[in-house]
Amino acid sequence: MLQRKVVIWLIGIVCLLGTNPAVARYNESHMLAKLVKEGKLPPVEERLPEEPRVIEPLEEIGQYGGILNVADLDPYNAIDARSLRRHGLFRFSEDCTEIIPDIAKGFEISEDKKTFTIHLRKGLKWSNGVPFTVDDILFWWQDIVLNKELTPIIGRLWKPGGELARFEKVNNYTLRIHFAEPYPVVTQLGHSFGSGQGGLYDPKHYLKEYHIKYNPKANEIAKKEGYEYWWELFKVVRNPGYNQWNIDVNLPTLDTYVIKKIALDYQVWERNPYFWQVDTVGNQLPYIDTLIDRLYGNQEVLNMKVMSGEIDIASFSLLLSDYPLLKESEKRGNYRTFMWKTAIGAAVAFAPNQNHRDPVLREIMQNIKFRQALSLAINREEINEIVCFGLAIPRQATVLPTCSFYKEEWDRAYAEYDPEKANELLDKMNLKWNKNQSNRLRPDGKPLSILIEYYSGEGPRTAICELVEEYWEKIGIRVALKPEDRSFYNQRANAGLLDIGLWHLDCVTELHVYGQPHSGKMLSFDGGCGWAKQWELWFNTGGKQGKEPPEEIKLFYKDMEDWSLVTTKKEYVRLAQKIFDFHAKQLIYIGTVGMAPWPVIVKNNLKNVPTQGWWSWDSNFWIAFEPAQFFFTQ
Amino acid sequence: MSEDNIKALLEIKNLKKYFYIEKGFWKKIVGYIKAVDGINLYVSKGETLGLVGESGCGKTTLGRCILRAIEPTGGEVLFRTEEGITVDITQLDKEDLRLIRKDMQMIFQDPYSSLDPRMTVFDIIGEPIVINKIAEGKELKDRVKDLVKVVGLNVKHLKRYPHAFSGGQRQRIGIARALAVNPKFIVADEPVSALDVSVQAQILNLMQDLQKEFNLTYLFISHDLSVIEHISDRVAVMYVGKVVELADTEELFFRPKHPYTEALLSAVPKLDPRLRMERIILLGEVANPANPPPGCYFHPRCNYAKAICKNVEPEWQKVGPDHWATCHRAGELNLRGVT
Amino acid sequence: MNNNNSLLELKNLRTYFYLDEGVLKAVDGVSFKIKREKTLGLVGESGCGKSVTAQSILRIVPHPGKTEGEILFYQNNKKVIDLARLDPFGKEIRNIRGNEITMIFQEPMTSLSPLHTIGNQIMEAILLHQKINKQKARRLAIEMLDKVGIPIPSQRIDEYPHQLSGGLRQRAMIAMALCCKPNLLIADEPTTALDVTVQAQILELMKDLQKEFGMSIIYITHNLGVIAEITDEVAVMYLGKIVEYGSIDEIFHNPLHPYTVRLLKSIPKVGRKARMRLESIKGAVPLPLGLPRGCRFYPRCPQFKEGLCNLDNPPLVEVQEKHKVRCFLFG
Amino acid sequence: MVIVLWAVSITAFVIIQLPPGDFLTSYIMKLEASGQIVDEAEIAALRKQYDLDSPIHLQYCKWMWKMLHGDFGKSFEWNRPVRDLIAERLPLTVTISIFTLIFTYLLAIPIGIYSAARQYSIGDYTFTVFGFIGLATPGFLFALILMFFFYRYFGISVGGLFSPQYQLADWSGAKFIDLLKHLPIPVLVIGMAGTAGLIRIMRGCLLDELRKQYVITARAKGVSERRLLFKYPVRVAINPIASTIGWLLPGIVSGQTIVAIVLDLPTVGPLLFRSLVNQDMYLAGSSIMILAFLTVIGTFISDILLVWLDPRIRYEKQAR
Amino acid sequence: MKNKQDKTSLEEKYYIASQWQLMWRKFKKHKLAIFGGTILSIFYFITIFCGFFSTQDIYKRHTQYIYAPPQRIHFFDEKGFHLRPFVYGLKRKIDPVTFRRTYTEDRTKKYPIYFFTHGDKYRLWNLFPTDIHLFGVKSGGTIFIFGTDKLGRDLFSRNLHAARISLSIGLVGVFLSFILGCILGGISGYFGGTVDMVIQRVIEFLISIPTIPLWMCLAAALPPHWSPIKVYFGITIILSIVGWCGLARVVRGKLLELREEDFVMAAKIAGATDYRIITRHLLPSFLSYLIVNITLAIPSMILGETSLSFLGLGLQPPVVSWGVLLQDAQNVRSVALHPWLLIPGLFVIITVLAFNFMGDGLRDAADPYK
Repeated sequence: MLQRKVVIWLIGIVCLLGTNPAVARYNESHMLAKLVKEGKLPPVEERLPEEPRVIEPLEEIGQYGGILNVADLDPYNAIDARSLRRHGLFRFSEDCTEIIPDIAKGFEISEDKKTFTIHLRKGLKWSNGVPFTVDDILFWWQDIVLNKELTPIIGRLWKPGGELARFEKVNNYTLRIHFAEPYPVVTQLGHSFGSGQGGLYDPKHYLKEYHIKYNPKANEIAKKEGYEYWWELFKVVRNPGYNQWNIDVNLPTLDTYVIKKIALDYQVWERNPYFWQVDTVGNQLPYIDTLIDRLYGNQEVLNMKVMSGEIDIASFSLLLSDYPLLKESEKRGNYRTFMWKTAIGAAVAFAPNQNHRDPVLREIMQNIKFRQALSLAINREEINEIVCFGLAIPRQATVLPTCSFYKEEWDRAYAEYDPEKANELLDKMNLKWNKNQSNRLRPDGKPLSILIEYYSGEGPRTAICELVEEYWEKIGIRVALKPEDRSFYNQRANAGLLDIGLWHLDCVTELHVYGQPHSGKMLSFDGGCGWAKQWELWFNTGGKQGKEPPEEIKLFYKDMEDWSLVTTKKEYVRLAQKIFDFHAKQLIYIGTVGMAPWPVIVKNNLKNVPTQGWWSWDSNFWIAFEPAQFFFTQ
Repeated sequence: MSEDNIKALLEIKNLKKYFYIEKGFWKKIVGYIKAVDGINLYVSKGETLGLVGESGCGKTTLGRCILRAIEPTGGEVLFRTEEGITVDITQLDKEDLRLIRKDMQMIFQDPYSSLDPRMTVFDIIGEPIVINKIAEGKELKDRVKDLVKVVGLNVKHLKRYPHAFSGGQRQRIGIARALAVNPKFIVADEPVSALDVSVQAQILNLMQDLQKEFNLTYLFISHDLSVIEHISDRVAVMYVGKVVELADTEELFFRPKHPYTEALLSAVPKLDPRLRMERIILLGEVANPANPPPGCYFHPRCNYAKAICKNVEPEWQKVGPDHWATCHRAGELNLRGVT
Repeated sequence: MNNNNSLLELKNLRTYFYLDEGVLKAVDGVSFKIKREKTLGLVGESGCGKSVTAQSILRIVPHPGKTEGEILFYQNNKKVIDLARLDPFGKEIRNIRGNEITMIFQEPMTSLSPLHTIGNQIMEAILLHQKINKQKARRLAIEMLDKVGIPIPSQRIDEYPHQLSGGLRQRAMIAMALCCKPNLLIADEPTTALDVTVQAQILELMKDLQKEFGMSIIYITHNLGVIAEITDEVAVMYLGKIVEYGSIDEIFHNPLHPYTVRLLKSIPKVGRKARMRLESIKGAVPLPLGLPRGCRFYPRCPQFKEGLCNLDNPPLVEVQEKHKVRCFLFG
Repeated sequence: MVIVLWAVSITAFVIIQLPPGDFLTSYIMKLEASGQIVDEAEIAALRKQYDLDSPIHLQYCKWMWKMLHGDFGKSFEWNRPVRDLIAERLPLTVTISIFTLIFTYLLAIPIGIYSAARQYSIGDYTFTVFGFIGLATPGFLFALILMFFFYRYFGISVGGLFSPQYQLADWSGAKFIDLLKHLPIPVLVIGMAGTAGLIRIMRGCLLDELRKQYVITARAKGVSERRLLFKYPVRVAINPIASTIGWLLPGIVSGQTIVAIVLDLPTVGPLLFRSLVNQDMYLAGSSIMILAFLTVIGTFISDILLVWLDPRIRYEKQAR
Repeated sequence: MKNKQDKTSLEEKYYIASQWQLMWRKFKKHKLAIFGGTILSIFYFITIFCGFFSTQDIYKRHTQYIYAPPQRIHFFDEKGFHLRPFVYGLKRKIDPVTFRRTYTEDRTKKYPIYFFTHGDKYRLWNLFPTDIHLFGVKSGGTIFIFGTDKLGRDLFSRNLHAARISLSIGLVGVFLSFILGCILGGISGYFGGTVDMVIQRVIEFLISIPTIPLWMCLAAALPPHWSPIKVYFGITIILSIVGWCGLARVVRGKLLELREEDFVMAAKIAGATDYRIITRHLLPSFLSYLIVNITLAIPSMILGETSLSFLGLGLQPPVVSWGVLLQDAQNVRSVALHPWLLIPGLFVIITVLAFNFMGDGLRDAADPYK
């Protein structure tokens, strides 16, 4: 055993000595080397681009080989496996403050924020060896986005100020995108989802076959496959990557791994021979040859598999509440357990419905004192203690401290536990107690009661709600809880029928907090809570429908609009602070605890995985930690 | 038959009851069992008509059809009421049927299943009285007590449930129930065949006593020829849904006209070891009513069968005074009766 | 009365059932002898213990029942076996059952397994007791079926019981009982469930077969007519005891015990003057559970003598040769 | 039978239509949850593609029409023909079902026989109590506890039917043995309730049969007690039980879904459940149809089996 | 002589014993059934007074005692035996690595248990406000006989309150099944013909639909804005829709059998109307069978509720039922670290077992005339 280790180390040293990027000599996995020898694959130098992306290994230069076993629970949310292999033209830094070029070599945003230039790597190839060029991006834009059948209506992201963006091919490796107005939100493109396959580019050479524009017989092919129209099949083949389980096995990719086999309960991925990353000594990445993603039917089986060491790396499908169990089973499962921070502003945020149908309740909800009282009545420390092992941060619902415009006071706004003050505020609102001092009364004499409808999945909502129910009952508000099915909750929220909306507050990092109208929860009138659907309608219809909001809300809306068009950093910070000051004062969202920790499981022999990090969708989970450089010590 | 019509309390004309054989999901009728196949009979007031036959010959079905306890398939059952009106029972509606049933009752074979185990003796006997609103309150009590005395049971036992009684006693309860509505006509369906020999005599005696006391008319159904002979004034012999012979008891037992009757009489074991005699042993067994042989149903077992018997169904014919038989050769044969 | 002529002798046979409610004395001190090639009739009303007596002989009394006394079986090789001492589940008794002593039952439908062909069931009996192969057993079974008068036996042998009529089923039962040529056939109400015409057939058959096989028969029935028809000797049972025992002629023409007398009088007879009043026995047969002291019949007896009948159990006295009575009237 | 199936097909269709929203709504929610951007336009296109815009009765007719032609449609979620998906799951489902059946019968019948033959013995009481406990324990709880128990004390990770190294492998002897190793727990859990019930039925039937006259006949023939028990009453008592195989099979396939979910077995049940949750219309509908069809067919098979096993019924039908 | 008189009066008692008295006689002999019946009566009795028997308010949290294990009741301490039982205080320790809370007995703190103590206020049968509990400890101490849950709520009290819903859901559900089954089965069996065929087909159809999809569809059909009470009734209806088929078949079969009995014929001949025959003769005759069937159907309802809760289709948290309590327990974490969360499962098992035992006894006693 020892001998073997020594030998491997020696090989490692030899590799180190022999691979100098300056010499442009690259190393490859034994698996690929074999294929090259057999003549089935061109040599590694030919497969890599002129300037491969060089990744500095976190701890040490890795070793090739091994199978990475990953577990997921849902083909749509096969996040662990997906973020371990997916790439975009760009990605966000771990804390979502920067955009880092990934597939692309780099980008520029013009001074006026109207032009976005992307530089691609020369010689970068698809997983089948076909070169990747600007044409692939243009194919996506012209033949998919601009195709009426594939995209009947183009999303707002590509129409700042209502005018469609313009794509300009400078050369095979340079692309310019022009917008009609200053458009800083374009940084959203830096997210690896948005700039990944299906998000900004598609393999033209492969998909051409299925596109009517390039292949007049496309309709016939579709019919043969059991579809009516070519675009139906085209969509299936193209697979923008939502559902990991219906990927076309032959679809070329730029990702780390290429799909080899799909069964109902597992997938096998193998290394992309044309993968374009190398480590500092010129080893072509990834180190690990194979990735197997297993789909488990339920959380408990997945936990058991993790605990018995059958899973090499896991996080997305784990639960904080299972941490003690996972930690205790470390030895048996031969893994390490880390606690990472999440980029969630509030595990549960409440949004009192400002446009409630009941005028009496609406007036109460719109009263800022009422929202302040609700917030003050919540014992955040206790929630933290009970639900998050005291590891989260009791805070108001606001952006993360990593944001450049962050103010600490937002965190603390009405976030202390002060039921007396809350009662005082309610007393001031003239919400009187009933005879036996058990409940406050509304001005119309009815008991003041709130129904909390909520979707019971995603995080510890039920536990927090049960606690909040009690806190609020203490200040005389009768609370009823009603867990609901997700789709039903969304229907109710969308229709603005809730008394008080409830969702977790995500999209609160620098690069995410603004941008896409849908994701920036704090900048919307919905945010999964439907807290001001009438106002939203008023804005959306230009005042034709819905209810006219008060002046301050109009101002708030204008600030948000303005913020998405700023061109200078100073203006950017000023407006952002104005917006979140407003939030902190108005308490549109009432937070509980935020940045709760997240368990991460890494097998002991899996190296180059950081022990501390941000576990968040915003930075696309694993991708921020360069999973291609993870490796197994042999 | 016509001359007797005047005194007949009950007359059955061409009565039929077919059971359908259904098959498959759609209950398609694939055939039928002619349990009662065109029977003509009459019962005079005050007499006992014995109905005898082997198992499956349709005698119980006939008894039930008469009371319309089961719906006959065809034919008429004419009953003369107290007022002298003759009604066809098969044509009555529910209400009238209920009224007429006061005059017609039934005694069942099985003394166990014929009494509701969940009712007291009082309730069982009182039920017909209550239903027909004959009496209530104290009058009801008195009446039930009287009935109980009449059938020879202890008045003290009225609160008991049937499970407290032996077979004979139960049969007495059954008889008391039948008598409760003052019927004129009673169908006794094998009332003694489930009883022990020593008890059987008690019940037979009781029935005879009651007949005298209340001027009852019985249709007495039994497979036991000795019991039939003992109790009946006239006897009808049934074979596979048809009456094959009908005559006064003595006439039938001593001068049978149908070969089946002869065989039947011969087959009964005699109560005297010295009388072990040569019997007429019939071949085979009673024909299957679902699939009877052509011609005379009895011909495969008949010692006297001729060609005609195999093909032609014999007519119901008068073979003597008050003596009818269904046999082609009834006139010519000289059959052996009881010796 | 020499032993050579006897086949089976019961001495003070007692079969009690130990129930929760008390001890049910189904058979309480029964003694009788069966001679070779003769027929003994065991007659009585329901609950008199006649069937249990038969079951006791074969030691197949159902669960809570216990058999005591002596059942001496004189085998052909002059060996005497006390069946009462054998283990009811043992090999010895099993070798006798179905071989030397066989039994037929009342209900021919339920007595045959519905799921096996009659051939299978007959052959089973043959194969159990005779060392022959299956083909031979089958031939033997067909032969037997032929003997009991089943038409086309080679076909019928493969039919199931429900395909046969009641009479044929009983014939098959008889074939099964006779296939090993038993010395003793116990017939427990074999014709009760049958129609009179069929009953006559079966009785005739049994008489013929007895002659042919030279076996003894214990014929159990409640029907005195049948008894008169077929038996040589009769034992009248009442509540677990034999009350009268004698030759067939004696019993029918000179009955002594009040019970026998009354029983015979209570039965309507064919050919008598009709509509005569029958004599009956008052009351009903009680359950043999917690019986009163004294003669078992006294509560129903018209000749009951206070202070005698209700105190002591009368002994079985031989009043005449071949005629015994259990009554104080004949002490 | 056809009518029942037709009624089931309508119900199946209604069942999958009844929950609020449709596949697309839950699909979009999922995408949003995982951070995808779905705009109205795409939704509209998808609606059209999945044919969710046409009236329900038309959707139903289309579905039926296709099904009658052997086309069960395509699963929205897996984007594969429903037929393939079910075909992928069916072999293992049937394997588990058969093993469960065998287990159930192997355990229940001898115990039932023992309990009946030794009625009111200590053994009888023990089995009775254990049987009832099996009947009384919620399957999912038992499965979970058993799973953890095996993990903790035997170090076996339960769930699924294969060890990781065999999951991807092609069929081989070793893989089959691996499968056999994984079978005990699911079979035990799934079979538990059924076994308990079966023991009761077997015992009851046998007790009835043991009192029958033909048993006495056989005894009077000199048949030994053991042979007596097995040749006659057991044979008769097994009939009603054996004939239940037909409807036990679909029962195991569909009824044990919960256990299969807990143990994460690759069977049809969890697939069906998942499709129902996601409102994967064609997959759910077809699964329901197939299960209902199995039930109807199962009942039919049971009838046939009973006829085949019991000559009484066999000839009764013929005679009629 | 006296003995004889006793005997006859005893006999007479037997002779005038009605069906129910006879059934009771037979039932009494079945020891397991009596055992089951006793357990159930105790359960139901406790359920009726669950506020009184529980030690605290079921929503009261003890933040300091999250996931506390069951506390042992002691009679002995270092000083020896005490007539008055007591519990020790709990000392909490949080593992700095695994964050697991562990509790040890604090021997320095002793809390004697008092009976009929004043504790949390509750309303008996929602009517009478009171604060008397069967037992409890003086303030400052805690008594968690079954431990606590994730919010530090007393599981003993929660289990008792859960019993109220779980035990009644079986009764209500079976009651509904009973009505449906009786009416439809009765019509089907008594009148026969086309009605019979239609009802039989409906039953066949309902039976051939797999249960889980049926449940899911019905659960989805419950209007979501319903209050927990309404949902509760909704769930019982769901369970009974599946449940009535079996009952209807029993009723029908029994009716068909009874219709052929001579005493029914006798009543008919006596001139009894259909109504009278059904109510006076048929119904009493198969009532006992129905009771047996109902007894055996209740456990499946109770199990059904837990299964529904498992699938997330049943009752939801603020309401407590055994199924809801088990939701917290159906994960590896609970089995491994907080096994006392499984106690409701034990209750389910015991209840179902008791019902089955009782049903078995009733079945044996159902027909005292055979």
